[in-house]
Amino acid sequence: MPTITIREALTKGLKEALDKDPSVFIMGEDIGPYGGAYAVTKGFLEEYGAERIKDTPIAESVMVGAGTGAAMGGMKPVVELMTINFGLLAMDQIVNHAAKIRYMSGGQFSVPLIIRAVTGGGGGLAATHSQCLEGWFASVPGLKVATPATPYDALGLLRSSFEDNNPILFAEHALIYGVKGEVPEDYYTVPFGKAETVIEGSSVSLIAYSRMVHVATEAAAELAKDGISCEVIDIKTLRPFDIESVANSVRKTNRAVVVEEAWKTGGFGAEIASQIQEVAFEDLDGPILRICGEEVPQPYNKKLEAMSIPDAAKVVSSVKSHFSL
Amino acid sequence: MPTITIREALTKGLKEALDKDPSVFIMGEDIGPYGGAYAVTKGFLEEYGAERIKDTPIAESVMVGAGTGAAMGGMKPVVELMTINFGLLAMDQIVNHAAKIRYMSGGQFSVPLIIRAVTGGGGGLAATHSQCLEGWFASVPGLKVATPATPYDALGLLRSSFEDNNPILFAEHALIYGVKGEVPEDYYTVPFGKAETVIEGSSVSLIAYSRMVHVATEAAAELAKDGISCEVIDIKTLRPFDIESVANSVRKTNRAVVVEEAWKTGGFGAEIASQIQEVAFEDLDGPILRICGEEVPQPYNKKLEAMSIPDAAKVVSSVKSHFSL
Amino acid sequence: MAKIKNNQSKEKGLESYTKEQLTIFYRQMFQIRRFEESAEEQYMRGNIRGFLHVYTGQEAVAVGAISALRKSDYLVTHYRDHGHALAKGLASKSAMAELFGKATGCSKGMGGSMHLFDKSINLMGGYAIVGGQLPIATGLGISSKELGKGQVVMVFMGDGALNEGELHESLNMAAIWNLPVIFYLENNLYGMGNHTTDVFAVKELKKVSEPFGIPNLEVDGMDVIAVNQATQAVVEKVRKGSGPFFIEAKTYRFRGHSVADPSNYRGKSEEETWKKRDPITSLETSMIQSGLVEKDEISNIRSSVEEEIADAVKFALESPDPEDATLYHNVYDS
Amino acid sequence: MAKIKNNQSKEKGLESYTKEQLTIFYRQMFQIRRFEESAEEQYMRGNIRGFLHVYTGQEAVAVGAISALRKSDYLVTHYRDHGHALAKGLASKSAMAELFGKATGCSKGMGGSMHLFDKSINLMGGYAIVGGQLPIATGLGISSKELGKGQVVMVFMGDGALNEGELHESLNMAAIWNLPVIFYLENNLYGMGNHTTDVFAVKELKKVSEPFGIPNLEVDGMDVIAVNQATQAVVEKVRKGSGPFFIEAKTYRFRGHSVADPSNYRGKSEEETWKKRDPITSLETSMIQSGLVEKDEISNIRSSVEEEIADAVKFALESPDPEDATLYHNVYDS
Ligand SMILES: Cc1ncc(C[n+]2csc(CCOP(=O)(O)OP(=O)(O)O)c2C)c(N)n1
Ligand SMILES: Cc1ncc(C[n+]2csc(CCOP(=O)(O)OP(=O)(O)O)c2C)c(N)n1
Ligand SMILES: [Mg+2]
Ligand SMILES: [Mg+2]
Repeated sequence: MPTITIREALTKGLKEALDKDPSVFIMGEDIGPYGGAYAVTKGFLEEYGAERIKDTPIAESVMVGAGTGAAMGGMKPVVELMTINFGLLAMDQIVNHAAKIRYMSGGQFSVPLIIRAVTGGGGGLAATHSQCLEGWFASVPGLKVATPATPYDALGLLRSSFEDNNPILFAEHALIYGVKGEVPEDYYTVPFGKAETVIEGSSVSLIAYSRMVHVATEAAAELAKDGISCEVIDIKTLRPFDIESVANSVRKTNRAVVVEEAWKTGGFGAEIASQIQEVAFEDLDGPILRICGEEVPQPYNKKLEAMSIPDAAKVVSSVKSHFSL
Repeated sequence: MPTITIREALTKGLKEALDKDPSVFIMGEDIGPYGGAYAVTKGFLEEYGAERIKDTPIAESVMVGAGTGAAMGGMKPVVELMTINFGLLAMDQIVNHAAKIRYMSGGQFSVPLIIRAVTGGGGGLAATHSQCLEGWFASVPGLKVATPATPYDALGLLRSSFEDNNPILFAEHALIYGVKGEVPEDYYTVPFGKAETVIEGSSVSLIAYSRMVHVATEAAAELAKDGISCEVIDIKTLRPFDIESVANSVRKTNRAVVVEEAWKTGGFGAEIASQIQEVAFEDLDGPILRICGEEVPQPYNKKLEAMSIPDAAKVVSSVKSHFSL
Repeated sequence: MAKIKNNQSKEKGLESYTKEQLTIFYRQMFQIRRFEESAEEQYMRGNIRGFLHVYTGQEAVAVGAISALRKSDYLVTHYRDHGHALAKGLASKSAMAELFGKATGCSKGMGGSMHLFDKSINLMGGYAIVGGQLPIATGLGISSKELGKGQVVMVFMGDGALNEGELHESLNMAAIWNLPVIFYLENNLYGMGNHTTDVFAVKELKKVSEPFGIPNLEVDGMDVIAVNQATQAVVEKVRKGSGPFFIEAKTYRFRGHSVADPSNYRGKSEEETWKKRDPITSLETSMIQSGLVEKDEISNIRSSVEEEIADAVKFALESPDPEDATLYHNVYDS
Repeated sequence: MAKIKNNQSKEKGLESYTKEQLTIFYRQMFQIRRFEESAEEQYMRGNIRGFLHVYTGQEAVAVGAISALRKSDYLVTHYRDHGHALAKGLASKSAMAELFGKATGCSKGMGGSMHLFDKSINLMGGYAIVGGQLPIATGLGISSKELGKGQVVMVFMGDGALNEGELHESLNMAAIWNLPVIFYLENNLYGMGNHTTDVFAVKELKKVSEPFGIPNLEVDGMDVIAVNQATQAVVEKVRKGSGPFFIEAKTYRFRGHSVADPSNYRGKSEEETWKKRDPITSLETSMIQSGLVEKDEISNIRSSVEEEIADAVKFALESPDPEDATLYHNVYDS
C-alpha cells in the first residue's frame, strides 16, 4: 500500500470526484493560481480549468450560500473556507440555510454540499485564526461533521461525503496535513458515525478526534511505559457521533478521558462526556476527565500557545493525577 | 414591592442607564419609531432622541462591530440584535472581535458592550427564527452570557451588565417577556455567576435557565404531588457558570437533571452535565439526565413545535422513568 | 392607470396584450389579494400563527414579473412570499394549508408562511433571514449556467435587504461570473418601521448595482403591464447570457409589516395616496375603459377567485396536521 | 518621481514642504522598509512565526496618509499593519518585540504581527479577519462624533477587503450617520494570489463608495507627497464634519502575500516595473535633485535607521517571553 500524507489523500479524493462526476466543482479563496492556502488544490486549475476550480472573492457568506444554491440546482459543490474561523462570516448560510432547507421544505430539496475548512491552532496565528469551532457545527441538526486524523480516513470520509446528500462540514487540522499513512489503491470509503479503536488497551479510554488522536496516541505510548494500558478511540465524525463504540471501550476500561483541542466549556468533549455517563454510568470508576484547550483566546507567543493546547505530557500527567495511577 | 413584567424590568434598566450615563446609547433594528420588535424600547426615541436611540440598517455585522468600536472609543453601547438567530450574521464580530480584542491587545482595550437578543422558540416562527444559540456564546472566552428568567433577575443582571467592562450577550426569551414578578424600588444588582435555588427540594435537582426555569418549576409542582421533592436551580448566567451551587444541590439530592430548550447535542446542558459529574461524581445515584429540545430544525406546525420543546409533562415523565421514581 | 397608459406609446400599453393574458394578470392579482385577506382573517381566528406578512398592494410586481418566467426558471424569495409563490403557480390550497401548518401544505407544514417551497414549479423557497436568499439565488445562477439548461433565476428582496452585506457579495459574484440572475427589488419604502431613506444611504436604490457593472432599471410596481413589459425584456436578455440584472419596482404595502403592526410610523394620507393606485382596480378600470372586458366578466373572475380561496381555506381547515413521526423526518437525506 | 512632480503645479510639489517634513517622510519610509526587511530575516531565522505580511513597497501610503493625522486620531488597520503602526508612531522596538511574541511587545506578545495595538497613540489595532476592521472603525466614528473631541478615524483595507459584505454595511452606516471615517484603500492589485479584477466586479475600485454618496479620490500610492497632500485635505474636511470619505491609493507590494508566498501568480516584469517606482528611491532622488538635501544627509538618516532597527531586533531578541501566568490574564476586564 502506498504511503501518502493527509494533504495528498485529500487531493486524491477531490480529483477522483472531479474526474468521476461533472457536477462536482470546487470554489474557494485562492484555490486557483495560488493553489490553495494549504496547497490541497495545487495544480487543479491547470488540470480542470476555471469553471470547475472557481477562485472566489473573499466573501465567505456568498461563497457558502452559492454552494447551497448550486447544490439545490443539481450540482455537487465543494466550498473551501480556507479556515474554519472565516466560517464565522458564513455562519448564517451554514446554520440557517444549508442545514435547514431540507427540513423546512418538507424534504423537497436536499443540499449536497461539502464545506472544507482548516481547523485548529498551534501555528502562531494568534486568537482569530486558531479556533476549533467544529463542535458548534456538530450541534446543528441537518449538518454532518467529519474530523479525520489520518490519510486513510481523510480519503475515506471525503469519498463518503461525496456519496452523501447532506451539507457536510469537513474539518482538516492545519498541523496534520503532513501526517503520513497507508492508503489502499482500491476504492474504499470510511463511514460517518463509526469510531475506531486506534490502540487497544485495558485501563483507560482516551477519546479524541483530528490532531488530538495523535496526541492521545503519543500519550498512550508514554503511559504504557509506566504500565498504564490505554485504549485510544478516534471518533472520526462528530455528527453522527458513535457513542456505542466509545461506551464499549469505557465498559472495558472503566475510565474515560476526552482529549480535545477546543475550549473546554461547550466543547464537543462536553457532549462526549455527557453521553458516556448517560449510557455507561455504572461502568465508570470515577468522573470522566476532559483534557481540553485552555479557556483563553489563543495567544501568539509560542510558549503560551503551547501551554494552551493539550500535548502528550499534559495528557500523561492529567491521567495519572486524575485517576491516581 | 411593585410587580412588573420582564419587559418592564428591561425597559426600566435601560432607561436608568440612559439617564445615569451619557455614554450609554442603544442601537438596533426598529428600536425607534417601531418601538422595538418586542416593544422593550417603546417610547425611547421620543424621550431620548435619535442620537441615543439609533435605528440601524438591517445589517447585523456592522451593528455589532460598530458597538465594539464605539465601546473602544469610550462609550457604553447596547446593541439590540432583535433575535439571536440574526446574530449568526454577526458571529465574526462577536466571537473574533468583541471577545478577543482585550486579550489580543495585551489588556489595553476593553469592550464594554451589551448585546441584547431574543432567544428561544415556540412562537410559530419556524426553524430559522427559533433557536437557542446562547450556549455557543457561552463557550467563548472573553464573552459573558446572561439568561434571566424573572423580572428581578432581568433588571438585576442588566444593571450588572452596565457595571461590567466586558462584552455581554444578554439573551431574553421571547415567550417570557410577559412573566411578572416583584422588583424592589431600591437599587440592587444580580451578580453574574451566581445561581439561585428557586425551589428547595431533597430528591431531584432540576437545573435550568431562562424559560426552562418556569417549565422546571411547573414540573416540580407536579412531581411534588407524587411525593417527589425537586429542587429547582436557576443558573441565571451561562458564563460565568456557578457549578458550585449546582453541585451543592446535587450533593443533597443525588439526582441531577438539566432542563434545556436548546438541542441536546452540544447544548449548554452538556457542559452542565460534564461539570456536575466532574465535581460531584460520587454523590450521583445515577446518570445525569438531560431533557432538551428535539434534535430537529424547529418545525412550523404547532403540534410538532410543541413536541420539540420540553414542557412540564415531559419533564415529569422523563424524571420518573429515568430515576424509576 | 388608464391615464398613465395614455402617456405611453400604443405599443407599450394594454394594446400589446391579448385579452386572455390581461385576464390572467387580473385573476392572479385578485387571487393574491383575496388569499392575503383571507389569511389575515384566519390569523385573527387563530388558525395561522407566527408572523404573517401579507403582500397586499404589491400584487402587480409578483404577477407582472413572474409571468415573464418559464416554469423551469428558478424563483427565490424572502419571507413576504405568498404573492410570489402564487404567481409562480403554487396552488392556493397548498399555500393556505402551509400557512395553517398542515401536512397538505407545500412544505408539509414544516416551513410555514415564511418558507414556501414547491419543487414541481422550481419555487426554491421563501427565506426568512433578510438577505439570506441572495447568495442562494447566486448559487442557482451557477448551476443554471454550468448545467446549461437556459434557466433564469429571479430573486426578490425588499428594500431592507439592501442594507445587508450579502447583497454586495451576491451582486459581485453574479457580476464576475456573469450569472443569469435577476435581482428584483420591491421598494415599498419601508423595512419594518424604518423609512428606507433613513437607514440606507443610496438615494436611488437601483444605483446600488452600478459599481458592479450590473445594468438596472426602475419600473412602476403598481402597474402590472409596465412590470411585465420591462421584465420580459430583461428575462430575454438574461436568458441569452447577458449576465445579471437589477430591477427596482416602486411599490407599497397596503398593510402593516406583519399582521401585528398598526403602521404607526407612517401617515394615513401617504397610505391613502398609494391606495388610490391600487394595481387591481387600475387594471380593472383600464380593461373596462378600453372596452376589453365587460363588468360581468370581471364579476365572474372575482367570484371564481372567491370560490377558489374559500376552497383553499376549507381545504386548509380540514387538512390534517403532520403526523407526529414527521417531526424527525427530513432532517437528513439518507 | 521628480518627473511626476514637474508635471504638477509648483504649489503641489515638494516645494510646499519644509526640509524637516520631507526628511521625516523619508526617514519613516526607510524605517518601515528596514523594519520589514529585518523582520523577514528574523522570520527566516525562526525568531518570528505564524504569518508574516510585510509592507515593503507601500511605504508612501502609510507615511503620507498617517502623517496627516493627529496623535489623538484613531487608526484602525488590517493584518498587514506594521507600516501603519510605525507611521502612527509605534516604537520600532515595541513593534519588533511583538513580532517576536515578547512581553515587551506593544500587545505584550499576545497579538503578534497581525494584531498590533497601542493605546497611547490611538493605534486601535491590526485585525486579521479581512474586512473585520471596517465595522469597528465605523463604531469609532460614532464615539468620535458623539463625544465631540474632533477625532478623525482612518481605517486601512486592502483591495481584497472590498469583496466582503462588511464594506457595504460599514460604508452605509458611516454615510447615513455622517461619521468622521476615512476609508483608506490600498489597492496593491492582489489579494493573496488573485488579481483584484478577477474577483471584484467594480472596475474603478473607488467607485464602490459612490452609491452611498461618499466622496472619493484616487491617489498615487507610490508618491508620498501626493498621498500626504490629498490626505491632508481630506482629513481637514472630515474633521470639520463633512462625513465619511473614501481614498484609493494605487500601490504594489514588492514581496509575496506573506513570507511563504513566492508570488508565482504574477509576472516578474510587472514586479520590476513597479519596483522602478520605489517610493523611497523616488523621494530621495527628488530631494537630492531639488537640492534640498545632500547625499551625506541621506546617508546619515539611513544609518540612524539601521541603528534603530538593529536595536529593535536586539531588544526583541533579548526581551523575555511573557510569564506563564499571563496566559490567563486579560481574558476579562475585571
Ligand atoms: C437578518 C435579519 N435581520 C432582521 C430580521 C427581522 N426582519 C424581518 S422583516 C424585516 C424588514 C425587511 O424589510 P424589507 O426588506 O423592506 O421587506 P418588506 O417587509 O418591506 O417586504 C426585518 C428587519 C430578519 N428576518 N433577518
Ligand atoms: C475573512 C477572511 N477571509 C480570508 C482570509 C485569508 N486572507 C488573509 S489576507 C487575504 C488577502 C487579502 O488581500 P488584500 O485585502 O488585498 O490585502 P493585501 O494582502 O493585498 O494587503 C486573505 C484572503 C482572512 N484573513 N479573513
Ligand atoms: Mg420594504
Ligand atoms: Mg491587496
